[in-house]
Amino acid sequence: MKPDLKIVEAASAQDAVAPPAAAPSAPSQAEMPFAVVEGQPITQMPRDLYIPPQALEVFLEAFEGPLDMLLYLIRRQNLDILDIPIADITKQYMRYIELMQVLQLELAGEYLLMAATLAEIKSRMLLPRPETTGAVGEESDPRAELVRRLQEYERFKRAAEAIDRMPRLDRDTWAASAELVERKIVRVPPQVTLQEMLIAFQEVLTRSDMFAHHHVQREALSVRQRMTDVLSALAPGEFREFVRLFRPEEGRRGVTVTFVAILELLREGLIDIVQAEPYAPLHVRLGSAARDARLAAANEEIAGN
Amino acid sequence: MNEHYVRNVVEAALLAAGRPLNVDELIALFDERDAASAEEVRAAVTALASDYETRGIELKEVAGGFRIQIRESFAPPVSRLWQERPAKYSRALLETLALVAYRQPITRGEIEQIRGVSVNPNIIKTLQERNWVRVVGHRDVPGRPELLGTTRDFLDYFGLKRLDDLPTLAQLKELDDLRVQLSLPGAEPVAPPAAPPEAADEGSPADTAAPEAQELVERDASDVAG
Amino acid sequence: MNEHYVRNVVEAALLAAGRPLNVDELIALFDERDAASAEEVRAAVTALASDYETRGIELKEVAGGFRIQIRESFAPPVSRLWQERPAKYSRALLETLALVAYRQPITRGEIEQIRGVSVNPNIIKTLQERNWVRVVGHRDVPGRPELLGTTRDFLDYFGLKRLDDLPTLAQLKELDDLRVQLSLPGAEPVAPPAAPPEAADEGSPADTAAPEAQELVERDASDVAG
Repeated sequence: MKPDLKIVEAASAQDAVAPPAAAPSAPSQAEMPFAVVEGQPITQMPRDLYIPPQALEVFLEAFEGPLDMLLYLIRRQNLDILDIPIADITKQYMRYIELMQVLQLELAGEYLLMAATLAEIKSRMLLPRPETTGAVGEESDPRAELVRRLQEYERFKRAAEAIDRMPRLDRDTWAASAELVERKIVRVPPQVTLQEMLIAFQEVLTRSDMFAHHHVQREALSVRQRMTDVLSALAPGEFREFVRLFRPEEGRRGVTVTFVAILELLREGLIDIVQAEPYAPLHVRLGSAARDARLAAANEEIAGN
Repeated sequence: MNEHYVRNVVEAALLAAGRPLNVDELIALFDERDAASAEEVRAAVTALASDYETRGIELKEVAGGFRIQIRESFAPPVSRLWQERPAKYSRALLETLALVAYRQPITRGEIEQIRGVSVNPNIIKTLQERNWVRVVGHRDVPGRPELLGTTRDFLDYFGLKRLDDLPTLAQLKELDDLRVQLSLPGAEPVAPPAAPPEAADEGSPADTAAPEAQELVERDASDVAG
Repeated sequence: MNEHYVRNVVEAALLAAGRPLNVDELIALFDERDAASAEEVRAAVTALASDYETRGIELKEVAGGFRIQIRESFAPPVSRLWQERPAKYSRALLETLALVAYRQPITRGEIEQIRGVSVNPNIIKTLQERNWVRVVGHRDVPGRPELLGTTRDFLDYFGLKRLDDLPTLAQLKELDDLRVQLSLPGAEPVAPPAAPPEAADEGSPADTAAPEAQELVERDASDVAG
């Protein structure tokens, strides 16, 4: 094989058949120092290795496409990416491609396309170009587009390496967790605003034409509430002194409200008012219907226990 | 072995493992150079356990070994992580609640009569569970239906001192649009303490749906933007 | 709220959640009666972070919120918990991920253009299955190709708070910045006669280049050495 087919391996000889991916990507501090001045390598200590044909396929797999391979060729010779000796690189690139084809390796179309691109650049480089004043503009360099693509690709190749080095979960760190043995079910009740409820009420009123009833309109809500309060104050089967239902500290208005509430409850048959004899104190108890129901409920409870 | 190092490794491993670890597994964390004995590992476990005594976590020995777990008394707040998103009450529920408030004591049948549709028993149940509505008696008619009234909790939740603070029907009638007219006499339509901010726009379905959609949008954006 | 209680609840919740929790989620752990403010929650997080400083765990803020995780220096012993080695990702996958991360929103075609090879659909699928990458829209060109972007899970997985925390992408060296001489076959790259003063150093990239070029050169050296 020709020297061009040597590939500079940082690894030892027995690693030659191992995926050469290690060569482009894994930096090794031990192999570190060699620098380049004017394209001339100063210190060069790497072991050159021939690629055994069976390893070539692995070699090819180590590249992420023609840009990656081209970058590798440039980097391994420490060439300035901004000043690629296009003829040399093209020659080397073509040798690899030819060899791969001889070995009948399946070659992605992108590799052949790159070969054509390189050949085209090479031929354009041969053409005379008009002298411009001083520096030559980027546009007139046939390599410009290729260089731009190589640089762009290299940026993301390096970014990928940087991402791979970033500490990540399940490799460099793990989320700390502790067992919650018994999870309590927490249900959050919906929130309601008064306004929401009033809007709902307004709508139901509109639908039911309750507005039409005068008595409803005039009815004080305090009476309604007091009706509820009086009912709940009465225990089943128990008489309660009528006067005890009133709270004088509420004043005249409160007493009136309670009185109206009691009358309304009486009218609806929800309470009974009894008097043992004339002028005896009045007593209030739950109306027969309410009383029976409550007693039944109480009995059920007892039976249930 | 450094006692603190052993303890730190044991703690980190127990928190990373996601399963209980026994003494052998804990010993195996240390390589030959930094070998830790069973005694050292046990001492580390004991030290951690006492370290956690004042905390929301505890170190427990279970069948598979040692495990760091959430202390049972901390289960209620921690469980809130998985709490269901509060749903919204249906219009039917709100109407029922309003009718109980304004027309109490009232039976389910009477509510149905006014609303013109049957009342789902779950609505009454929900209102009772919330402790806003309770049975205050029974009406003296066949079937002795339950009479429903509102509770003290109901008044407290809506920031009312008494039922009278609710606007009268006449006032309600005058308020053509409650959505616009916000201040009601006596009853300030103030959102309860924990009410979500969107409550001010209540009543317009498009508005009520918006916050969730908004949040979704925001999440999407943050996903992209990082 | 009792400061210790808040800290204990926050710690327990972070350990129980199985995902990062943000301040709002932490506040929501406390009910109305035991409400904790954002300041209290933040103070608790800070206290925990400093509490962990001497330990094998640390409190890290990532895109999704706060997370308690194993300190990187404790990875060697802790990784012994698992037999299999952590998943390695191919260069193709990482390069694709890098392009999505730095160039989002980006189409598959645009990725292929930069990488110079076609992208295996399995790579995109894997990235989506890991929930690192997702479709964020479609480019308004024929075929309406999918636009890809990274997710919050991606940031969380790599311990980032936001995309800006990704390592800075190397700058492109401009071809004419360095006044590269057209080299005809066989010709040495010599500075043109009319070249400005700095051209005298041509050929030694380290001298001519701006800081970012310097970085590239250093990287080149290590690359070649590898």
